[in-house]
Amino acid sequence: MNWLAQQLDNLAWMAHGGAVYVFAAMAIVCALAVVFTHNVVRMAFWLILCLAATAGLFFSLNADFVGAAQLLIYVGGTLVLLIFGVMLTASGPFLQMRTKPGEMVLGGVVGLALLGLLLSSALAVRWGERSPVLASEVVGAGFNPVAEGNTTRELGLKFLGASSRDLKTGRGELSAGYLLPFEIVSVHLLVVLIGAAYLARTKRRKQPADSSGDSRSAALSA
Amino acid sequence: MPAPSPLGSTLSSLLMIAWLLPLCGFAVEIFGGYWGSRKSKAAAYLAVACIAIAFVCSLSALVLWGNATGWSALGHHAAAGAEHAGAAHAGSANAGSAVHGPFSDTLYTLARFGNLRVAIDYYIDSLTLVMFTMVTFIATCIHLFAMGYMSDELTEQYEDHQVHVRHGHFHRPGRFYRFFAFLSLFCFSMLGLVLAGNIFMVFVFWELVGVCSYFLIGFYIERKSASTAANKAFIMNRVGDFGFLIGLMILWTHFGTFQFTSRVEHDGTQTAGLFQMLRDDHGHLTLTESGRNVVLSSGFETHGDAHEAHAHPGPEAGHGEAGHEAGHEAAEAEGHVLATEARTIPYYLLIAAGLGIFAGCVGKSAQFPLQTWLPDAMEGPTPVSALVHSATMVAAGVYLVGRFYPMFTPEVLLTIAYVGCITAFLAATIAVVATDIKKVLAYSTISQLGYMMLGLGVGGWGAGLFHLVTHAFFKSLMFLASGSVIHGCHHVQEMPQMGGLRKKMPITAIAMLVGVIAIAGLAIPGTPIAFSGYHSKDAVVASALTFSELNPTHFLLFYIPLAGAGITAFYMFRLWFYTFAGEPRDAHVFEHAHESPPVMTGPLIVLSLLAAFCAVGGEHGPLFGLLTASEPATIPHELVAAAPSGLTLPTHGAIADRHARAGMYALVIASLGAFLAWVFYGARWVSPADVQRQFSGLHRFLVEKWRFDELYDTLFMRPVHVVSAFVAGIDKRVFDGLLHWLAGATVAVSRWDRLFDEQVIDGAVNWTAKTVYTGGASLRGLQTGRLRQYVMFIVLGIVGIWVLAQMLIS
Amino acid sequence: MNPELSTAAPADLNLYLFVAAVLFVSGIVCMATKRNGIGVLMGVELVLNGANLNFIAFGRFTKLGIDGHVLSLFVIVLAAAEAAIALAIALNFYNNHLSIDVDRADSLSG
Amino acid sequence: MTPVLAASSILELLQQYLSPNAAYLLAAVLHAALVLGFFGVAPLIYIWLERKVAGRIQDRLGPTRVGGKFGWLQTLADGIKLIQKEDLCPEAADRMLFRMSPYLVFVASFAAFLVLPWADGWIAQNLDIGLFFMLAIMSLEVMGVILAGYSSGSKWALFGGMREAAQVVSYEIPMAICALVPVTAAGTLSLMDLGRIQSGPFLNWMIFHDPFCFIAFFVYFVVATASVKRAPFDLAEAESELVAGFHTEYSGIRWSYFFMAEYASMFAVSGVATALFLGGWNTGLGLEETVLAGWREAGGPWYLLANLLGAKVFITKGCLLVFVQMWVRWTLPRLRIDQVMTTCLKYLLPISCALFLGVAIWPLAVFKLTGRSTLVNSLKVMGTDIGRPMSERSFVPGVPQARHAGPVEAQATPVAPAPQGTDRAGAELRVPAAPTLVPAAADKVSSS
Repeated sequence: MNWLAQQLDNLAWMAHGGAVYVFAAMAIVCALAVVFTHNVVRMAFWLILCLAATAGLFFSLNADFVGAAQLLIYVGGTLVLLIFGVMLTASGPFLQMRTKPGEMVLGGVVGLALLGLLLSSALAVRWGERSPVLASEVVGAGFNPVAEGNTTRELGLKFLGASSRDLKTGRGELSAGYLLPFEIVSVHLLVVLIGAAYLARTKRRKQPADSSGDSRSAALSA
Repeated sequence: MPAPSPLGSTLSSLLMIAWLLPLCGFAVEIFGGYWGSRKSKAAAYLAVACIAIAFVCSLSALVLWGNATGWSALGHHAAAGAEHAGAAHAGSANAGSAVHGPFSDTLYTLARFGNLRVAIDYYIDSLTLVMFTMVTFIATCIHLFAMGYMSDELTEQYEDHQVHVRHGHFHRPGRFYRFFAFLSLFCFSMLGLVLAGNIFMVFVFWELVGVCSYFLIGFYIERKSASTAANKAFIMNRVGDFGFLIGLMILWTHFGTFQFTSRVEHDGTQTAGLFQMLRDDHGHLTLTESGRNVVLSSGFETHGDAHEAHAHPGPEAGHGEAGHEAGHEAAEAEGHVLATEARTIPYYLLIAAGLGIFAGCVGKSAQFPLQTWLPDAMEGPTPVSALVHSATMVAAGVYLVGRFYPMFTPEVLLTIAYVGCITAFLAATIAVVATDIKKVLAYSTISQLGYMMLGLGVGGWGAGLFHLVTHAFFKSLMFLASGSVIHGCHHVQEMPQMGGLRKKMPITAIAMLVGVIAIAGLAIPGTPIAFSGYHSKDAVVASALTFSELNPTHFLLFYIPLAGAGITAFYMFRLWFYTFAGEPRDAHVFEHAHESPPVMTGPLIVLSLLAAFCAVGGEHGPLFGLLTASEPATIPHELVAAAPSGLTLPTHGAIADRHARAGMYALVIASLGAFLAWVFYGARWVSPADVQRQFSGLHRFLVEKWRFDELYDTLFMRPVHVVSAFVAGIDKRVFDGLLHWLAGATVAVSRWDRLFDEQVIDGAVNWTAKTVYTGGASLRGLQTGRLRQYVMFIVLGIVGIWVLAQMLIS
Repeated sequence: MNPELSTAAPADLNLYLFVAAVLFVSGIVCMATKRNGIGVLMGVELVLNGANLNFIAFGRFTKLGIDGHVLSLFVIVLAAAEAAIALAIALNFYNNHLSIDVDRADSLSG
Repeated sequence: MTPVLAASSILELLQQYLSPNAAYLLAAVLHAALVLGFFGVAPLIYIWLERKVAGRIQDRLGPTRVGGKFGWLQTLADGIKLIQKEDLCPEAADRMLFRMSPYLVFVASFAAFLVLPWADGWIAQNLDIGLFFMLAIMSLEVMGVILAGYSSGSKWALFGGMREAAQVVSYEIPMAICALVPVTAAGTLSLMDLGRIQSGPFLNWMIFHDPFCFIAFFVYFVVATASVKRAPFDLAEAESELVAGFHTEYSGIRWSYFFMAEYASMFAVSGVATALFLGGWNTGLGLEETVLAGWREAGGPWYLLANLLGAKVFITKGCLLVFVQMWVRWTLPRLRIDQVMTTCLKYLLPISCALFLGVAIWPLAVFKLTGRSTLVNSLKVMGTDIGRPMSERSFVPGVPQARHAGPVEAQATPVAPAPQGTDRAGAELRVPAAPTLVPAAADKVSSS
């Protein structure tokens, strides 16, 4: 029984930690699939999975609100838009626009170089030593609800330029917060929506050439 | 001092109407005519109406004045003539000045410059009235005449036969309205000149008259001769006006005023006039002790004293020179006592001012040496010649001398007399050989103007102006008659082409004959049958005779005019015989000659009556009396020798004493001249051509007008040309050379500059641009426009930078 | 959630950085190789997600804290805006060229 | 009292026997299994119910043969038949996507059940952002539909997918905004907290909180019906035009996944409506703060009984709403696609925005007008204050409170003094002090 419990405990630990790895692997694989797929719809599908896996990584980082936002906005909104675009523009021969193998190779080489750059610079930093405030210290100190993954209220307070700890201790000074950027982004979004609607609207164009061609063909057929 | 009186205001109102009506007429005609039809005679009717109403107003004013004075002037002079009593005359003249003496006031003040006041003043005395009446009457006649004479301008297409353009004659729209507009403007100016109450206003209208003359001489502006003549007249007048301006400046500097006479202003103050400041009531100058300066009284202040001092002129008359000396001393003493600050004017400046004013008169009245413009002015239409250049405008100079008489010193008067004398003889001799009918009349005019000046200069104030009026009548008559001839002969003016025209145009011939007799001064001695010229010329000759006898040094002042009278008779009868008597010389001209229409002959008849009888009674007649009613007190009433000049001016009495003798001389000489003319041209006993050959040198000299034009050419034009050529040479050689050298140097420098600009600066810019262009062109290949490549570039760039950074760090 | 599991981080920062780098590079390569305009857009999304992942990870493991969440929220919102505009452009491009091949959008080439 | 009966949740029960990690893992598996069970059974019943309702509304009997008089087992039989059928894949289809998309739909639909609050404390995963997560997950379902429509290689399917995409993407917006109306009034996104807030008499339900919430419920219901593509908004599978819409080419078990997902989604949106507006698991008779609170206090089987009652109430409410959806389906004719879009974008969207604005302004306006934070002051109904300010209710959201895992809570919230026993303390026990984080007006008014 004890052994069983121990095994279960190990399994649980592995499952929990493994979930992170699963999400990470899924994100990586799906991202690569996006790169190497030629069919745009399939690319979109892989992208969905990739983004969903990323959302899972967010959840694993206790960023529940951002994760949900990722799901809602990216997966639910942006990708639907993307697929709209794919289906509106994908017709027959253009569905698969193959890249030349040379370009793929070149892109791959360059990508690898960039990856090397990023990884070597990111991993070169020993985060734990570099910054006195890392992992364990920060957790609980930065924002308490992280432990539970309840970031909604903290985010809201952050927009107002405060944190729950400041409010509780009563000595927090309110900073500017993110309200102004938030408002700017809102207005920006509105403008973008109107602009997109304007750009994508149906243009009623007269096509005298086509009509004349039609009439000619009609005459021929007659 | 004449306070504003009911009579004065009435007269001024009437004369104002007469003066300003032509101005209104001008304004309406010049604009209405421009916009209206070229074939309309409305302008002429308007002009005639204006000037006729002006004449009626002037005549009414004259009659009013006569009634107010009870026609005392006529009676008085008749008495004066009979008694030859200067004393009585002087007294009554002073006493009557309140009634008929000059009325003067300011109509409108134009501007004030310190003490100087520029205003429109009027000055009305009998001379003004007579001039107004005379001018308006003659103008009316000439307007009527011109309606006929200028009728060929009533067309849209007037063909000017004397202007030749490439295809025949010059065509232009008719200028009927313009002619009458300028006539109206001229009348306005002339009347303003006569009415003027200050010398500045005189100057303004003087110039205005000159401008009108310019317009009218240049009426046929397309003819080169006309435009040249207009320019000549204007420029010659400017020469005279220059002197006029100098005179004006001297007067203003020393007198501080322009107005002629003192008068009471509306606010009760009295202002002094030029005459009162210079002269006391007896016309005497007040000299300082040194005798070099003339004391200027402030007019009204010294008036009372002077009046008191000379309250009894009767005894003084007998004192002779001694009395005058005493009077002068007393006046000087008073001046010292009363006003230490009394202003003075140097005597020579007074002479200079007088000469300056007279210079203007010389120009305007075409006196020697500025006489050459008047014959050329005959280029204008004949009515213009009649009105402007014989009867009125040229008489303005004489009028001004008469009006400004108190300001002239004896030296000036002597100058005037000599100038007149020379002019009279000079012009008469030229007229003898002239063949153009209008030129003859023009020289005759100059000659007669010389007589007038002579009369004024030798002290015959009344005689000069008397001759002015009579001359105006008969000369306008003769010009109109000649105009009738020219009109009838279709603009032929050369007398050698005429002849026998009395058959074709009898009325014109008779009218011309009346004028000729009048100007020649013929009369039947012992009877009252005498034409106007006889009386007036007699008066002038008499004055000259008196003067020369009083001042024997100046005997020429009598003999030359006397000879001139004979020459006058000769050339005038020559004209008549040439034109109207004998056989026609040119059949073609004669064939087409015709009598003028009634609108032209009517004025002729009226004028011939006046020419014949206006001076009836001579110096005892009404006209002379009217004129001399306003005679200035300067005219001495006794034989005196003015101190500075040593001249003795004749008195009325002295002149009257010699009148009969002088008349006899003149009549004899004139008759001789007339007889000679008959001998040459009427009876043709002597061929003029023979005489002409005999005296060919003299003839040519006279035909060439005493070579005055050549003289002026030599005297003024050539030197000016030489100087100008010299200056031009300097300009061309030195200044132009300098400039050319500078320009060349600049060009050279600029060329180097340009090389520098092109090679260095442009080169640098172009090299930069080319380099940039080449670099851009080579880099252009990188800009494929492919989105994906750009991404690659970005990534490669980042990687490259990173690699570089790594290398640097390590 | 189990607090013990949460506080003890199941993986360290480097894992997330690695994943984020891979996402980022995949996005870049996607942008560099895809001829389809929408494919390029997907590449952009990948890049943004890589960045987001970094934000969140640093927020979790460093003092960045909740600010990282805020930033990534902004990124998400702006990515949505970008996607909308980009798709509108893509549609227009398709209307004009009857294709969505970005290689044909080279009118501005030098 | 056995530990089994004493535990208030599965996790708590397992923690008594296993290490925390293992307990957590096992609890998660059990939760998933339970939800999956419900997820599988509910459609069976609903499909049967649909047939019966349709029959009754159309004045016929519906299924009568299989499984007794009422055809109880009709759906089961159908399911067996579908499992037996060949799994066809059209030649023109994109095979991979064609096979994957039903799972995508299924997973999305299933995941939505994770945050449904069955009873107080009974929830698969109590997320702070429960509602947000729910909306996000439910929006994923449309991806599957679109991919299915696209990958089928058929125009009917493609048209259906396109319509679905347009419709769902549009209706998501007013749906989210309408859901935000009660959330704004309550001040929490957690569905569990929302349920707790609405305890007490039915006037405490959010639908009666203010006029905007009242209207928002109906708008939400309409929009939710559309978002799960139920008639009259079922344009994606309009039989008369598109044969069967996006699932035209599907057959067998894959086809049945779509249907399971559809009916499960019907319950999901209804459950959300229940949790948001209709009091969640609360009976609405005021029992929670009197009788049930005592049961909970008693613990053990009483506690279990109380929660069971709550779950029953919740499911009943959800089923009622599902019934209404069916009722509407068989009553109203189908709209045209343009009418559908017009309804959403021109009417429902502005209305929902106005409601959202209104509910945001409402407390301010009430305070300005009446000087109180609520319209009705201290109206006693059945011994309970109603219309009480949120801050004075028995449950106050936003305050880190002791959940049912007491010791863990204490460790998790070291800074805040843990209010002890708030939930089980019953109606008498209030939150000691108005917490500093409770926003704005209500707080100040109550303190003044």
